[in-house]
Amino acid sequence: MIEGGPAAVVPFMKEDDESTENDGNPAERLHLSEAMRMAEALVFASAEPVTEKALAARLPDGIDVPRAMAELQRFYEKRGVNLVRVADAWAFRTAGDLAFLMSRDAVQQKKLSRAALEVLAIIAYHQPVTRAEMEDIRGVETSKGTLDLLMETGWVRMRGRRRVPGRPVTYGTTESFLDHFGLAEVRDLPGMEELKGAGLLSTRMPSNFSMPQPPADPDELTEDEDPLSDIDLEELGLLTPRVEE
Amino acid sequence: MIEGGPAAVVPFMKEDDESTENDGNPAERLHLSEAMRMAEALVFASAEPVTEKALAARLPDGIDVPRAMAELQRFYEKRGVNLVRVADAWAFRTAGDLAFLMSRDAVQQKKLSRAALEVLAIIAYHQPVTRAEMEDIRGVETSKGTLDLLMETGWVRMRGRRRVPGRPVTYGTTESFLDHFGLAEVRDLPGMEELKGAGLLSTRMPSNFSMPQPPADPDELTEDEDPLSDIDLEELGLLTPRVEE
Amino acid sequence: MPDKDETPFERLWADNDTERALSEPALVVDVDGFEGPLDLLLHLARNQKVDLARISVLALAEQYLVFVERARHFRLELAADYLVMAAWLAYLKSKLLIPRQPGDEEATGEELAAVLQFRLQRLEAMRDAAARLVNRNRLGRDVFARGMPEAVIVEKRNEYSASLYDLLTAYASQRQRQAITNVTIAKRGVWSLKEARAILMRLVGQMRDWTALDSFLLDYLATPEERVTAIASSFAASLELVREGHLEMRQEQAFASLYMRSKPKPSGIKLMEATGD
Repeated sequence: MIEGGPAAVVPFMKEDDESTENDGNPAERLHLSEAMRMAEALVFASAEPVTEKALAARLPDGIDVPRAMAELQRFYEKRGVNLVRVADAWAFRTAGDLAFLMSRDAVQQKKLSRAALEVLAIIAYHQPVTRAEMEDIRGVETSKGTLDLLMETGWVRMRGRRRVPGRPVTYGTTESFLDHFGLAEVRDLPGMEELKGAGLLSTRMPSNFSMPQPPADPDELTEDEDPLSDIDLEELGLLTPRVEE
Repeated sequence: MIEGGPAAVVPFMKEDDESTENDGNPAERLHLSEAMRMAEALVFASAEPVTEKALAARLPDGIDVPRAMAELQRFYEKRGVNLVRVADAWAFRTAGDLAFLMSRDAVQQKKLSRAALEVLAIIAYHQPVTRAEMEDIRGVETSKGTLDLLMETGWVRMRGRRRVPGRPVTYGTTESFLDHFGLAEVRDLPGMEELKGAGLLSTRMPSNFSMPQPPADPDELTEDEDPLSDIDLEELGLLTPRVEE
Repeated sequence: MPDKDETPFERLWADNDTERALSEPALVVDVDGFEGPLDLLLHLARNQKVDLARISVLALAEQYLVFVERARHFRLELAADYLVMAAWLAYLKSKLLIPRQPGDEEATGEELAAVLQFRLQRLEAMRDAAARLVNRNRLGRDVFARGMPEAVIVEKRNEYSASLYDLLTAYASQRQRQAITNVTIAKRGVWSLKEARAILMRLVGQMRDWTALDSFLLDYLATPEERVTAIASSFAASLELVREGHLEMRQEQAFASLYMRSKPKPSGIKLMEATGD
């Protein structure tokens, strides 16, 4: 319907011309294009991710929302602003490769303590996870303020209770956690699959976990071990007395 | 550089191919495309319209900012969101013809007041609970307005009447309370130890401090409760047809 | 100070390559800098410069015990967690060094060592995961949302918003306000039954086989002045745990080591052994 030059800046129409996809029906395509414009406007207008359910309620009936969003997402892929999925919702976010440009203006965010980050990672990778399990993984009690702080940031929430005796409360991450770290879903956490495969996301030692070969003489050092001398300890700072403040 | 099908979703590149404009130098076009991506991200993320001067300061040297913006504007012309000029600055706005989509969302979400949250929590933990009992727990009287508000949210309901002199009304939570707060059942509310563990409750509570365990089945009346009769409902003004405001 | 909002600890963690500690001999290991005993062990383990799966657990246990000895020599106060770990490692060490006796029901040293290795690997994995997570492009730092949102899409029919966290905070803080707290914290010096109980549960909670833990416990957890109170409290606590069915105890003869284990699920038969006399 639209030819040549100007079409290049109206890509929905453009695709219409070139589309070799199954549903080439022009009326249908136009219908979808219009729905995509609406979805674009709705998501663009909101700073928070907009759920597909909310979109479906506002778009014309009979629109395949996931498909429309996937197409929009593809369209924005290479732009300065990307359409990203956060759980079952969609949001526009500036492109990750432009971080250098954007972070100049970023308000300095409060840093999470190392302990808080560690607890956050444990909750993210092990969810749903109880406090006792976090403690088992870290080998130390989670200090009182840590979970409180993580819940306050809105990244962590109480999910429910484990159906075991004592019914301990379980923790998990929120949608705003996914949004903050640019994840579409928990499965996308970096290294998730490998960790699972290695049995390291188990709260208990998996039976297939390799047992160390008991050395013939446990006192004998293996070839890649050096005896521990006092000098080593000093080097490690283990002999240095702590300075009293 | 990019051909055929995929180019349709990479409009900057697309334009590159088809551009019949004066400066067709590919390197220069690429440079401009990248600058447009940057401008797009900057304007998108800015809390106010961005002046061309501010853009020029952040974009690579030698970029013709007015031209880049004019091209971006043309790109967004037919989309759900338009790039508009406000004095000498640029901003994104929902396309005029889609404004109707936005007006539907004018409902402002209200935050519950602190007092209302407190009363709601007490009802959740201590249900079935009467107004006098709430007062005992909180140490201050609970206003009728707060209870009315909570009833209006649909999270709180009158359950019955306590079999004591005066037959005070007992309050409890509803199914939609559970829905809203993501709980499978009332018993999933964390107990004292868990509140302490999460840092919400001090670990130094007096030894006589206790928290009730919410009932397993909140719908079942306790043995000192009578169901609400029609006469009760009338008395409480709940059978009077609600006047539309 | 160049990195004023970075604690030494964050810096330490930021470049968590295994080389660090050895290439910086001046680094002072400060217990305050560690997130508990497992963290310290992981740090020591990395200094062995081998894959965690190939680490010498015995050497590690020894290093840890040396560390604790040193700390005590300099009268540094170590948190109970560190001492519980020391007691456990001393026990592990003895199991690794003493050949298994025929008829010995206890877990072998190698099995215990494997558990420790697993825990170290798992902790390290979570460490790395946290680092990868925090270095991702983050909203509000590297990527941004629309700066001038035009609408809030309200999806919930309810026009009031409140999160579970809001609700719990409101409840906890008002109940706290109401409960007048004039409780003063007892000074340390005496092991309370509660403390002893918590320590015992941590130490023995996972042990399904008879374990003589009392001696390790006393060696590492009690200063000479505290010995009497520590013995009394942990003994009383262990009896309480036996009564509640969490623990079983056994003693071969008077003054011999006390053996403990967490109680197996079907009870009854084993209790006979616990009598001693």
